[in-house]
Amino acid sequence: MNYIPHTDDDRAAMLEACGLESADALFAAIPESLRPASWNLPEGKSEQEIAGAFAGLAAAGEQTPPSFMGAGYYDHYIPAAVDELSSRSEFLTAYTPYQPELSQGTLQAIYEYQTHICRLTGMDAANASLYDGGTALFEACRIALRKGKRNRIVVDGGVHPQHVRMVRTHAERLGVEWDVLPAHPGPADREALMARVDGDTAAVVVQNPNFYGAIDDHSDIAARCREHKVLLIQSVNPHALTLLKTPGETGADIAVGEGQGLGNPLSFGGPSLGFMAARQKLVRHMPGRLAGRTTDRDGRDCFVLTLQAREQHIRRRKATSNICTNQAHCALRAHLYLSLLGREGLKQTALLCHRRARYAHRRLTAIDGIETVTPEPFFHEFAIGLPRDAGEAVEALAARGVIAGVPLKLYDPEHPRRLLVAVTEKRSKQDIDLLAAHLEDLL
Amino acid sequence: MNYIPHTDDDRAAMLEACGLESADALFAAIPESLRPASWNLPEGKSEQEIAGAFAGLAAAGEQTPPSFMGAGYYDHYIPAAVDELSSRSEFLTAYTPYQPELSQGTLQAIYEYQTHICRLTGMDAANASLYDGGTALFEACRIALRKGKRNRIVVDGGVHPQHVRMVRTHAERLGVEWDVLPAHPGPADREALMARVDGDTAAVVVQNPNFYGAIDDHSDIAARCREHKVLLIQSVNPHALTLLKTPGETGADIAVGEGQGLGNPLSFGGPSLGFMAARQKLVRHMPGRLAGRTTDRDGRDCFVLTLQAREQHIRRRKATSNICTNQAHCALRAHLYLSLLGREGLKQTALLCHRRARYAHRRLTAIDGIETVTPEPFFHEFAIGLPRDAGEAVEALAARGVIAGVPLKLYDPEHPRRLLVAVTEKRSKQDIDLLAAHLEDLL
Amino acid sequence: MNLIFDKCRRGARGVNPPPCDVPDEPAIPDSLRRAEDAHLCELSEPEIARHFHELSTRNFGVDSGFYPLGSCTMKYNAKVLEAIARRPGFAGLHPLLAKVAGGGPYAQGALEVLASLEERLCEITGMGAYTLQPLAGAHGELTGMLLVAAYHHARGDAKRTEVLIPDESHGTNPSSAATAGLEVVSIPTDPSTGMLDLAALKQHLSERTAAVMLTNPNTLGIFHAHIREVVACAHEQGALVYYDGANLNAVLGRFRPGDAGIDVVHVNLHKTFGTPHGGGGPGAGPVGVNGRLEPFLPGPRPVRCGDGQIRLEDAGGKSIGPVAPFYGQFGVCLKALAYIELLGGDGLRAVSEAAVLNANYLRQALKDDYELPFDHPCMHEFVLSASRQAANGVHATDIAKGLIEAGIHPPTVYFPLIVEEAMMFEPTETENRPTLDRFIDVMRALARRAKEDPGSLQAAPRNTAVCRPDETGAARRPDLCSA
Amino acid sequence: MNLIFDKCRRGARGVNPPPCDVPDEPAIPDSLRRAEDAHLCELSEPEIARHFHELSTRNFGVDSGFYPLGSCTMKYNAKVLEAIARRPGFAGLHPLLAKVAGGGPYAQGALEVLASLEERLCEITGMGAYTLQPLAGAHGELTGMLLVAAYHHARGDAKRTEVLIPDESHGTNPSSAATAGLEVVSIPTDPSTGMLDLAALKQHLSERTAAVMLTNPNTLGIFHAHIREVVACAHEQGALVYYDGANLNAVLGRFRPGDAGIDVVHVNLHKTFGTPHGGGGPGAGPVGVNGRLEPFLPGPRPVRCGDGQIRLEDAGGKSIGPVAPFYGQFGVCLKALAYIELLGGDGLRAVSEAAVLNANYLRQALKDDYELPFDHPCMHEFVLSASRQAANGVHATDIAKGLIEAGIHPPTVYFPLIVEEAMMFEPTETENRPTLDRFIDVMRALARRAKEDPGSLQAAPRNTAVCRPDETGAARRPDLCSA
Repeated sequence: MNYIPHTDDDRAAMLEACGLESADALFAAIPESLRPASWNLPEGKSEQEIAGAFAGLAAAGEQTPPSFMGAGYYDHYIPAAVDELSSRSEFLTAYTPYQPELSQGTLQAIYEYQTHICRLTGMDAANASLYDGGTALFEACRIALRKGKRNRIVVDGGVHPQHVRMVRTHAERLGVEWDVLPAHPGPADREALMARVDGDTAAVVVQNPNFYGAIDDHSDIAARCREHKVLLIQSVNPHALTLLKTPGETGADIAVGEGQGLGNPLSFGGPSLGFMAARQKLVRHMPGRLAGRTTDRDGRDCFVLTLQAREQHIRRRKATSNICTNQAHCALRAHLYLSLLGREGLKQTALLCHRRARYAHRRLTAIDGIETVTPEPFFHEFAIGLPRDAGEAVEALAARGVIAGVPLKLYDPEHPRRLLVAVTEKRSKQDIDLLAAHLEDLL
Repeated sequence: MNYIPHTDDDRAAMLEACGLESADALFAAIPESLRPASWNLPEGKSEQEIAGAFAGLAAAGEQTPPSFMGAGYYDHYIPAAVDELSSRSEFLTAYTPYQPELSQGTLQAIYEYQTHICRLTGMDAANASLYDGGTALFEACRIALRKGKRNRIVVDGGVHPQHVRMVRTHAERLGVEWDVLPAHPGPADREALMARVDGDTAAVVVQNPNFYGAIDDHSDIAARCREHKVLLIQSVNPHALTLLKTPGETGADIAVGEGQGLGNPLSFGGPSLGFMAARQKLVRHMPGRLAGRTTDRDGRDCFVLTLQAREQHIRRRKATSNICTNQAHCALRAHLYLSLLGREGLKQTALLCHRRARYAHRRLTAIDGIETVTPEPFFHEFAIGLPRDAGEAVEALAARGVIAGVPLKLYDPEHPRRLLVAVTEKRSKQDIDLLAAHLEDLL
Repeated sequence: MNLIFDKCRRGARGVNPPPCDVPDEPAIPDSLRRAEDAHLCELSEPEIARHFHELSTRNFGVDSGFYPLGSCTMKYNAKVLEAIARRPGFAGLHPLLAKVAGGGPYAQGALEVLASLEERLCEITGMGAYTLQPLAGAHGELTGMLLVAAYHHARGDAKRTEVLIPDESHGTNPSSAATAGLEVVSIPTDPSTGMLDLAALKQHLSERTAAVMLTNPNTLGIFHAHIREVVACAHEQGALVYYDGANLNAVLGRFRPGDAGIDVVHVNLHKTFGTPHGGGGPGAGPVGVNGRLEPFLPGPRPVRCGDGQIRLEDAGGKSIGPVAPFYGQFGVCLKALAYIELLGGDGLRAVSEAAVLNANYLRQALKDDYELPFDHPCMHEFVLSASRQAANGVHATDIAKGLIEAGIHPPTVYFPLIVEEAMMFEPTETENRPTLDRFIDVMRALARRAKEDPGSLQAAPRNTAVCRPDETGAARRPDLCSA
Repeated sequence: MNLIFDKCRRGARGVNPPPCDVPDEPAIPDSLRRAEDAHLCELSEPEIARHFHELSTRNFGVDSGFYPLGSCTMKYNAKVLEAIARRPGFAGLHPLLAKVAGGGPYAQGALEVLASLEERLCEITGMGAYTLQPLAGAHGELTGMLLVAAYHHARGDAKRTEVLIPDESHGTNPSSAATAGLEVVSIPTDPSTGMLDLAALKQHLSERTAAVMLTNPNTLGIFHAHIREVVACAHEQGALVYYDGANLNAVLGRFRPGDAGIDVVHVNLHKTFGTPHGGGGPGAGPVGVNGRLEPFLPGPRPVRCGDGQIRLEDAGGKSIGPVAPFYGQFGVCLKALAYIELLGGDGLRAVSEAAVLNANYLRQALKDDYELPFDHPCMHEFVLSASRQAANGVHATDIAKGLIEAGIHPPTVYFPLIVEEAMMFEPTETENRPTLDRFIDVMRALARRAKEDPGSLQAAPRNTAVCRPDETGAARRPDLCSA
């Protein structure tokens, strides 16, 4: 049998040592009446057969043409060293670092990851990761609900619609009063938002760049929130953070976001990486693991999981969160990615994405009938309005060898002609020219 | 610059410490007149660009249809654990294990590899690897030349023709009298061989299975060689060794062969793996590295490179061989492969190849006009005669989606219609049926 | 060792992006820009490789040695699974390709993976339908609780807000119920059997009960033989039963929660199906339900069509809504499916058999040296108590540190909470007999040392890079980020 | 640790092949079968993974730490090169595909790699043509000697059988010449300059001289500034000049052997172009020649055709014949080409600059504590002598073991042979200044310890799994295979 080391002799000797006559006796505690009603599974296969079968399943995906899909999940180049170093079995096959003596590698890497996230966001403290950007936003809202004893949450219309849906699923039974502003592509609707910040509001949620790629400065909203003791939660893009005013500078209380683009492959949407960073005052309200620096008995610097008293294995139902297993390996990859690209490399990557996106925007909006939807300045993604259904356009262009972007009707059926176009450093000028040529030809 | 850690500050400080004014001063020893006449190389590129460019070069190869090419280089399945474990950087980026305290991993692995090769071949001692099967055969011939003070070497007509060519290239200036028998697909020509074994003969070289796939028992030749103090060198296939009479049982003095099929990818013909095993009496004549077991100062079992007095860094021009860097990492992969498949797995793999080859042979020779060339018994490869040029047939079938085998005119222009067909465990019954159907259709 | 940030030198460069090939200049007004560059790492690739290499040598994984961490199922992670997940046809796939016409063909293989895994999980657990969205075990629990609440709510039975949970359960169970907005009632364990106290359960069941939530075998490694009665009682009272699949590795092909009438199940793919734990994730916690809960599942879900194609079907109006951005932890699901296909039905049964055999073999060998709070044959794990050793000043944590000194990862300690000085061992099926025998020798030697030289154990481990970090200090003055 | 064979248990299974899907039975008569199964390993995959994992922890690679092994150029091996070489379109390619009509298209990418590498190597070394066949550095030397011999032979100048080789050269130089059937004459080094003694060379040059074979910079790290004179003298006498490219990392973009009139060159791809050494191979030793030797090169060689395709051209009648089964160490060639393209012309120049800077920085810092036999600025490596320490009973090997104790790989010791107690250091360009500074501190501390506590160095290393194996015993009673 695959991966089971026992020989027949081993098995017999061990059963004997246990005083058992047969392997079935091991399951004597399970009443006969509970034996499986069915067990229709195929026979086991050889590694060669399985590797071949899955290579077959992957084959179609390997033919995917150049793609301008984004919407929160981005096709960034992953340096080979990320794969190579993160897949060392000491990292990959370890458990949550409960025993610090055997886990300094994971623990120090998490601490360094937390530091990287703090430096990107300009915040004081970050946790070891959450599942994804959406669950990170949910956990941020919970902090606000718990902290403020208020139950209204105001969400700007530029926040990722799937994140909003996820948060609402998770919070369904928590008695939250949601005030979600209508979707809109440009900067946050100041008037509407400001009007909603008052003493009953637990939090305001904004996103920068927003779902449509637009860049904003939420400092004014932060000031208003501070005035009313409302928490400002800002969802951010990690690449954009190398260029934009940080949540720290903006005055946000909690920064969250989707970190997949930091060295984690798209992988059909998972695993991805939720990150969270917050002001010092909120540290003890943060969910999830936290690695902290301390000293050992001999005075050596070392790292441990800390503030575990917040967690479910101690506090059970009173824990700040039920999150336990998180995305540690994705965080390790993100830390590797951030280290390898570094201060200059990440910024240059962000700038390249931005410049190519501007070029793409100029090329596409020059085509007759295409309208600007996301106003400048945007980061590396923008929405445009086509003269026809965007889903049909994407389908027609896929047949010609380019995935034009995300039809926004997937999120907002009221705008069937809108297309969201993301440009990463992997999409060359040539790819963009190809997209423009095909789109022009099609329309 | 890629992979150079120095900052401008580092560089300046280090130059200063060296008492130098500029980096150019580092090269003051090179006269101006010797500066390069040209240096037309492109600018450096980013990892992303290079990874993309080479992915482009690899793309064509990824479309290769199922192939029945062999001729000494075989497409066996490589378990994922071979790649994963052998690519740990402690193995991959180490040098030859000169410092045993830092190299026990490599040294023990070589010792275990040597043991595996001895057990496969039934010989007493094996070396740490040679470049490939052809150079291994050359080194085996040199042992015979050195040992016997005779200069005639008789080569059976079933020995891999490229190996024969390589040996003759290498030995061009060594005054060897070559007696190479005409190519023939079946068992060795006893009469011709026996007649050539006499007191002037240094060695007889045979191959099993031979180049055409045929299986033989060379015991009678070995007996005759022993009588005349002639060394019998047998070239063997490692998978076949799990089934066939071993060189040890046959009475050969030296066993050599190409070990690529043991967990090393085809890789367009290199790196491959030459293995060599010999009788105890020949140990001190063996070329290349040898790992030996010994004890350390505290009495612990450990491993070292041994019998280095034979080697070129000590003996210089009097060394047994000039081989220094060998194929250590390929040998590590072979050892991993042998360990993972193990006693039963390797034998079952060999049997599967053999049975599928028999099936293929039956299917193909049932086609009108196709003749048997390699007689039974064969191992996993056989030659057949087509009613037309085999090269043209391979070309026509490639267009239909199968690589039918190796046209033997590449080695023997006198037989343009012969096709050599190899069947590994990666070629399913379905692949074989496809080959048969296309070939029948074509002829 | 130094932090990576302490090694940085201003201006050192790692991996660079390609040069810019478009004419457009950046157009972000200064007012929207950050004041100064983020102080990210500044090192070359060789330096970074050394740093992470060194970090890895300060970590212990399953390939490093025996890792009998109870309730975590630290089995061998087959290398081929990683090779499969790395394939660009899976790793490079944008999730929205499956949602656009024209992009779908590229995603068919990935959708086949999702559909097949759902089918396999249904068969393995006897449930009717699955959502693969939950992103970890605890997230599965939370999703399950949301399903339970939605079910009662849809029936107009909104007063059902209590979840009954055994006191030996994982902490995530009550925490997940609370996160979902439900109230937790703790049910005691019968001290004579180590099973849920049925009488106590009955006493707490009421028209306020939304669900009973249990793990079987439980965290003591004991199988609730009366599970049908538990289910019957709950159902009789209108409550649902939730099965935490954390310990599924014990019962593959021997027991299916669906057959016992369980309503909701979550499965930890990373525990049972051989995917690596990654130092704390990603895991995956698919949730299976029977027919009456299926309408409440999150969407979209893959559906096989008549033409052999698979398409995504959006959830209906009763759905609780999405709990993940897309289809769950696809990469983990992929590895789990490949594992299931590799082992097949017989192989999965053999897994449980060997896992249970290994646990009983250890339990049998160690019960003379350590206190065994529940002396029944166990399933895939068992709990010992260091209470005898504690009398001599050697606590469970000291035994753990002694194991570290011997190159073995410790068991889970101080859990379950209902056992004093608890040590919870789960050897898994991928450990061989010589490893178990050596472990037994080490554990016996530690028991002797606890008697004869307790101080030396309190000082353990003496051969590691760090020893007994100051956890109290770490929590009192949290240092979570390097300045 | 135990041998893998000592861990085996009869009947344990690892990876299995697929089941048989064809009706045919084996047909090998018993008389041709082996008497009993080969006693190969019998273990499961998890056990094998642990074994090789543990072996790896007992090894030291470039990622583990500083590895200044002189003459070996242990630079960082970029991870992307491995990822490229693993691509199935390269790794899975059968070499004969390039030789059959219809199979060629699948091999075009691989042929492009070969053609491009030849072109790049020509430009980098200033030579006219290359063969990529030689399978290692020493194999390149042998190939070069065969070319030299064939050249003279073809001109009817068969009496030229002597090769003049400096006494500081690598042992492979004389050994390769001897393997090719040539005679070796050793030429002394000028003790005042560390360069080849030109007068001695002239004295030995004669009508019997086939070639002069030298390394530049030489193994002392000193550049033969008079190389044009050497070449002129040799050519005047009708001899050829062979350039051993082992130390090419020192002079990229600063000196090209072809410009100095060199006739034959070999390049160690694994040293200069960043491919990993693999614990002793595979390497690759392409050989470059000028026009007059090109007709003698092995074949086939890739040729660019008018249609943009590349085809293989067989060698002509003057060729020495093949030295490899196909086109050389393709996988190594592939990585070397990718490395060259990554760095580009400026990058390669920067490599040599940093390599030489690093060597001089160390040399400068260490010359007060250790004897410096040749006190000139060095190129990419330099030689110190432990002769002062030897007076106190601490030899080069003891310094080496002291470095091991400090976590640093030792230099090459006792080579070159012309320097007593030689220690040969090559830091390479991928080491940063902090690493070099720490190394300097350690070396200085070792020099102090050699004075103050020589015994402790003779006992080093005290912190490794093994210490000073009995090499004499190993050679006296060779144990090369486990019974």
